[in-house]
Amino acid sequence: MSHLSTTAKRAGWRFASSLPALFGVLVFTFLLMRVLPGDPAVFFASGPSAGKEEIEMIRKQMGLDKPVPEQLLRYLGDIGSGNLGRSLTTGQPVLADLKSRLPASLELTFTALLIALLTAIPLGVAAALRQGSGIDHLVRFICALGVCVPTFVSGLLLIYAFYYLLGIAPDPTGRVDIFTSPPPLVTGFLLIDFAVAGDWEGWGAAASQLVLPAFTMALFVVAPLARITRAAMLASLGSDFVRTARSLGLPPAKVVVTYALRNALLPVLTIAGIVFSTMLGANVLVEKVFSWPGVASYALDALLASDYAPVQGFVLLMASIFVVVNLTVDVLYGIADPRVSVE
Amino acid sequence: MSIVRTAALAAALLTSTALPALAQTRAETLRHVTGAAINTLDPNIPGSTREAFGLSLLTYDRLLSFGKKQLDGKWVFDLDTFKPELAESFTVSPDGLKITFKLRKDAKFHDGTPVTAEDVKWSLDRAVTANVLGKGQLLTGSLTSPDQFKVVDAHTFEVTLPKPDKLALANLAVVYPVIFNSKLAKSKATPEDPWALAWLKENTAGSGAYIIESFKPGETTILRRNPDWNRGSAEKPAAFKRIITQTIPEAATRANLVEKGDADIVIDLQATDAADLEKKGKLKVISTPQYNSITFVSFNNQMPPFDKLEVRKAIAYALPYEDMFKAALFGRGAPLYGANWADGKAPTGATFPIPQPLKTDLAEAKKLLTAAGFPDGFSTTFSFNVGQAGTAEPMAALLKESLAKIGIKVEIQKLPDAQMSTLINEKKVPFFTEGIVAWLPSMDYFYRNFYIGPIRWNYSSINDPQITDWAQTARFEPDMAKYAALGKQLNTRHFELMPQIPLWQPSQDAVMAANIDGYVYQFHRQIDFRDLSRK
Amino acid sequence: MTMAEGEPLLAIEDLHVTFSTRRGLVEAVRGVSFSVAAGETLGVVGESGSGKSVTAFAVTRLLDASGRISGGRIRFGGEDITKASSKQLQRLHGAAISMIFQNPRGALNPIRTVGQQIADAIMAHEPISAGEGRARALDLLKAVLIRDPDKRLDAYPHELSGGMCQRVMIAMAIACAPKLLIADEPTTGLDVTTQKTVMDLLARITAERGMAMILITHDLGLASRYCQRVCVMEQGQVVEEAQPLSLFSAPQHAYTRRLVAASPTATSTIADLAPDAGDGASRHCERSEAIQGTSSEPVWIASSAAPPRNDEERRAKPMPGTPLLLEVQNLVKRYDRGVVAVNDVSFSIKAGESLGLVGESGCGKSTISRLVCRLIDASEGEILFDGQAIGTLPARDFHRSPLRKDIQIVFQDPTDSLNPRFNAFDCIAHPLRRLLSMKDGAALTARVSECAERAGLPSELLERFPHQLSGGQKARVGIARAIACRPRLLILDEPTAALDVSVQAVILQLLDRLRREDDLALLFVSHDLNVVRMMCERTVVMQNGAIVEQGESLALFAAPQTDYARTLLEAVLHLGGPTAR
Amino acid sequence: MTSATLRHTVWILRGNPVTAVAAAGAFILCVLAVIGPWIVPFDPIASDVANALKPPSATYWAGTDQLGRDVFSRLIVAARLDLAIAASAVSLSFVLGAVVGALCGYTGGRLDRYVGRFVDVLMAFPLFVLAMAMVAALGNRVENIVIATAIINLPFYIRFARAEVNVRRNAGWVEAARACGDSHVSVVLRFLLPNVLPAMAVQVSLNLGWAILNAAGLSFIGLGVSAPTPEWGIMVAEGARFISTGKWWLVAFPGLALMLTVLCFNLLGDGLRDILDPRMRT
Repeated sequence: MSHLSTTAKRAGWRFASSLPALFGVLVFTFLLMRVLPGDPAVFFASGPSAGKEEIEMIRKQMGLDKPVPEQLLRYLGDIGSGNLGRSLTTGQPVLADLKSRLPASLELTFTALLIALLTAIPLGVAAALRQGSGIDHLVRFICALGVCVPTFVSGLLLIYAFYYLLGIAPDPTGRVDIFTSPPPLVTGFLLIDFAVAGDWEGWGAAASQLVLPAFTMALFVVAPLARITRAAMLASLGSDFVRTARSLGLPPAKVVVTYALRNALLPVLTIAGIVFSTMLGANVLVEKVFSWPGVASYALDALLASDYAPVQGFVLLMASIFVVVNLTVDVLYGIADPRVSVE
Repeated sequence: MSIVRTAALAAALLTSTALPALAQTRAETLRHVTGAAINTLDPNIPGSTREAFGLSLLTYDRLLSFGKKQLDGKWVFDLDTFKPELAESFTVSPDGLKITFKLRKDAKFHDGTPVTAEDVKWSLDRAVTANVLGKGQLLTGSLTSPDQFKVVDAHTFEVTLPKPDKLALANLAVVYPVIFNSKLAKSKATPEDPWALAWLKENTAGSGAYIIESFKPGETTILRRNPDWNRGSAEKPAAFKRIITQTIPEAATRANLVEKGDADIVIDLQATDAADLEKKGKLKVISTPQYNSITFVSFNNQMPPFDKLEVRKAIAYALPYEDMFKAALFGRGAPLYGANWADGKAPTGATFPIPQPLKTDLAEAKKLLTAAGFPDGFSTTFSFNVGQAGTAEPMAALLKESLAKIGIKVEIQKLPDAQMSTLINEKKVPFFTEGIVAWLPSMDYFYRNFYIGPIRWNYSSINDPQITDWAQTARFEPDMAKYAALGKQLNTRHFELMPQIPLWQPSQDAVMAANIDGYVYQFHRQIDFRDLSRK
Repeated sequence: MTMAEGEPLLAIEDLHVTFSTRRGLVEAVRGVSFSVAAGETLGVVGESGSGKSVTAFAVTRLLDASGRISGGRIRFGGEDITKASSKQLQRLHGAAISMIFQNPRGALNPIRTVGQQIADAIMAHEPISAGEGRARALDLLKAVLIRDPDKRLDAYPHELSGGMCQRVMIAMAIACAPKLLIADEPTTGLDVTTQKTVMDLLARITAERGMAMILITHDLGLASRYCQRVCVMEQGQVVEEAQPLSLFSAPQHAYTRRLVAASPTATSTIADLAPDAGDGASRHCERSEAIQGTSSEPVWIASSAAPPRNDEERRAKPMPGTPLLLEVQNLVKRYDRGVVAVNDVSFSIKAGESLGLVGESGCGKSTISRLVCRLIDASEGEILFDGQAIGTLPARDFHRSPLRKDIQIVFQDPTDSLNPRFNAFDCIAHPLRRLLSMKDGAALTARVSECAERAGLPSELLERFPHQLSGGQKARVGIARAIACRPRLLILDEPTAALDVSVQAVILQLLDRLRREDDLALLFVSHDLNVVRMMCERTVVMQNGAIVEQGESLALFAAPQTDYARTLLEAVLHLGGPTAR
Repeated sequence: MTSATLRHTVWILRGNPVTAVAAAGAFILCVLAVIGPWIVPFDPIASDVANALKPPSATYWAGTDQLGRDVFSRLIVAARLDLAIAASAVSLSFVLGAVVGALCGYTGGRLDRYVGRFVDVLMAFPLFVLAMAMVAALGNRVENIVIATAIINLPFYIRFARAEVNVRRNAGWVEAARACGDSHVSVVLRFLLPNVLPAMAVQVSLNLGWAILNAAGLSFIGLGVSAPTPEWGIMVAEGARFISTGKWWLVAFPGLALMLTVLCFNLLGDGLRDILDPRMRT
């Protein structure tokens, strides 16, 4: 099909045009970090005599003694060679830290998005099919409720209820029960790795750890997804082509799914992409509350310690993921909607 | 990077050979949760966290370690007694200038190499030469140069001092002078990095009671027992076969974990959780006032209006001590206010800090403020760092409320930790709260490190010639009576000048399963897992 | 399905349809009865809001959720559709009754290929495989005369033209050989030439396959040409039913008479359009309710003073020597990516003259109106107004030009051309405030009232917002605004395209009167040849951005010189029976 | 016109009880924000350590906190600050975003491209982390929280206004305005902006809630408003520390206040669309 190649071309163009934005993010973050009033050298210097000398030593070690433009150039050069610097908080190279932590964040976010979509789409469709009915109002209300509780509160309450009081959930201490041996590293996604290793007990352990944090995150994004599903579904149910389908006697299920829902999913796809990138960056608090060893909580700790490198690395990573997600959405959209290639 | 790989490799090996080990009874494993993270395996690396210090005591041995003593029924470390670790015994020459260590002959590093005096020499040379944290610390015990360290024979080692120094031995028991496997370390050294700083940061080369099984910074550290280690009190390996340290940032979750029995021990709970768990009575709660620490409200003595003694005193009279202690700490700690000095002089000089005769007296405060030339008060900011918000925030609110009563308008400023450190270092914060800890809590050590000169830890920026003079004299005063007399003068002057207002020594609340034994409050405020056992 | 001998295929008896709206129940169809015999083509004619589409949707039970059949029966093949279950209806749809809609592109699923959609239609009623479905779809595409049917099978609707989409729609509708086809305004929105081919196709297919058809349209010409019988609907009722010939030659009902009169024919004049209109002072309620729209205000028509009967005299050419008001020379407009919208166009208008600009959609006529109005800049060429070159001042700055008030424009869609947040008064006052710097006060109020009066807008409507006005009223506001500053050139960009014929009739009369009163020059852009012929002395025919023919209207329409103009003219439908070609 | 608007509003509210309740809630909130300090039973800042951590009772309707301050009084007083932060942050980004977005949407071209790039950069940031970093960099004072919140909202408003204006830029009434002598700028400011405002008002209402949550999140990680100023986010964050010890009222009531407020604004947002859109009026 020719529109696939057009889609590919479009995606390529989109990618190329997003590079300046990435560069902008890079520079902006760098400068913002330099504006932070905390001096990491001082923060990390300790010892009774930690005087000028020791602080200077750390400053030199971090390259902070150079003028800012030079630091920026060095930083850009380092990034070009794949070196994101070293975290003072964990003592590891930022790249290694991000690499080992990103799967955790991605796994959590994917699961949360999946939960959110599986909840939001049926809710939105139900609300649209029975517009103005009790179901519609209920869905609207549930969605409004979901977005008005801060994630850290819902997270803590869920832990309190399901772990502390009921004892159903496993201890909220990371990705997998500490006494379960981790699977051999393949993808870093525990659910996949356990499955590959055929260790279903471990899979269960990892899955049960995922439920609460993923649910906490999902709670917050069900609303926008359900809202857009409902609106898009209303639009396509009221559209001429659905009327056509009805007038031709197509089975109701076919009308709703193949004609209405498939068209309605296009805007949902776009929003889902945006939701995914925001979730990934905004799950700081969820990761914090659930001791989830992800990239966001890593960046938060670094930020509070004025530890530049991890924060810069994190922002760059998030921006790149944002670009990749946008691209993916573009490509999917191009596949799903033949009209795109004409524009 | 390599440690991660090693750990992964170790884990991979373990899955085949040590699966039974993983399935080891829960009883032989100790699960410890903490809010902080370990960031290096070598405590000497600038930037090491307190948790990294804690870890180093398990993976490395030193020549000696502190003894323990009971303080109000709680076991705490004792600055004045030592027990040998790698040293079998030690002798101090009569003139106090020479310390000779006899090393254990059965001690081996993790790779099986025997520990020799060469290793000790290399390690101590490194601590005083390389760009490491140990350098600054060891100089407080007159240990400054490799020339002071001499290998007598393979198992005899000698330290010479320029002057008899009471803190020389103590300095060898802190975390920095750990003994490295010098052969291994040297093999990893490079011309640019002769002390193998880079390699040791991510690898261990020690002889300690535990071996690192996996190390994920900011997540988990798993230690396995070194079966050959026998430097403990009972000359046998540590009691727990495995120690798991997990980072759980949320304090409330840590409390839940230990209460549910999922974690065995935790020492960084919020006061409220500790109090609650103590009340429930299911767990063992050992609450030790951190006798080597002070939480204070400090002024920058060089910045107006706090350069005026009356202003400082006025504020000291205006603080609602009892309320602050109750609201911020839930009464968990040892107050440093409310003493009664009969003659206006410090009752003792052998130790610092001691409770001071401070009490809330707003009338007096108002009078002093008027005397200082501020009858209508003034405006200032009061700072604390985000990391301490749990206790500092309520404290600050009470302080603000109380000072408002004498006309001082306070704006509360909560700063991220790094910012606060920077500002304090630049001596730009006029009025704030902080806490200090001395590993070696002798009276003169406190004064020398926190109240003299332009050093970073002189939070109050006090520069009193008399304090400086007395403190330096006390350092080398061998006569304990004279030492105490100097201390009495210092303590009195410290109160009179009121450079900062000591509030209390917060408790370290160690909450553990009821069957855990052997907890001792340590100088570095971490748990020495080698002492712990399960009944 | 059994059917008694002699019983019509579809019989509607006393049908009532009620909508529940925010203002309560509104009855859109009020006792409609008619029948369609097998193989017969019935036209249902009416203006917007007459209930003709609602009736069609009631027959197929595809009314909106808010609509409901509140009375009457619809017998199809002997069974009452109003009582059919949704299962029964689903079997009926497509297989027995099919519909064709207006806006064919929107009626097709945008993300499904044409072939799949046709196959869906077949497979809804016949248990065939996907492969068979595809083969059948191909046959159907051939049947509706689509070029390259094999390729089109895998095309998406957006890749096809409007006419092609409508053919696909027809293919889907006839896929399961229904007995009745309901075509709801099937050609609205299509170009005249396409309209003709689509209608011809429909007529042929229904004839070949013996299908009955209900053709719902606002276009009397269309109905007269393709239907055997025509029902005229007004306000939810059938007011007249007859053979087309007798209906149009001798309409019985007053409404039908008015409708017939308002529909332009090859020979009608402006004056003929509303013959029974009284004098300027009398206004009468022309239709009382718009049922489906948001507005239900009565439409007031202020008709002009009795026009002179002598058409030729009125249309006197400007005196020789009248100066040229507008001169357009070699105008070119290129857009990005090399699209040439207007290619080397030259024409002129004398003061007081009326020039028609006709062509199909996309021919560049709207671009010219905006170029002349100085809303956009030309790429090349000159525009002289009153001898001054106005093209030199960029469109961005033209609002400062003293000539701004001399060139005004009336837009196609009256709804779209009014700021939703301005009431009628503000709309009309806007140019006065801006261009004549009039301040709020009695003078401004008087001037606005005067303009409204001249445009036939009752002053009590001045307080209303656009959404509270009917289409005709909005058109009047737009005209009042355009004449407020007493321009010398008025550009009319399809001013009546969105209006019903009866409203179009009075608006055209109004424009004609204003022109004569103010000695306005008009640039009348339209796709409707009949209207241009009536309104303009000279006509310019455009195609693909260029002028193909221009000349005196009468001459041009009588004897077009170019093939294109001839095709255009031939596609124009005129009133009369199917035989009145 | 105003009476018509009022009548229309009342009519909409009658037909839409949820919106009516939300509007009433929002109104009560605003009233509380104004008169709060004068009607509360206790001084929201005065401590009373003897009465610390008391559960809800007839005296202390929502219990007391760590310093013995009345939680109920603090909740009421906090309304002002929370609404002020949210409202000023949102209006800042709203005004800026609307004007810039409208100009971009109308003119297209170079300005549009440059602003588009800037928006891309902003959007590519993990927004909460950006807000954190800005507050950390500028200092955690109220005005900086407002600025940070405004900046991370900005791209949405720019995009929204741009899209809304873009679909209208070729509308007949826009060209008509130009034919009536309006310049491009005046068309944007006097014609297009007022027309896109209703749609944006919905966004504003939804965003208000979000801005409050954002401030609460900042408080949770310690970058919020300083003590002892009552603020819901910080109260929730402080209260969260007491969940494990069963002092539920410390987190429940501020959480509820936060929730109801956000809920009010969200539901109001939906309703607002109907009220402000004149086309819905009949």
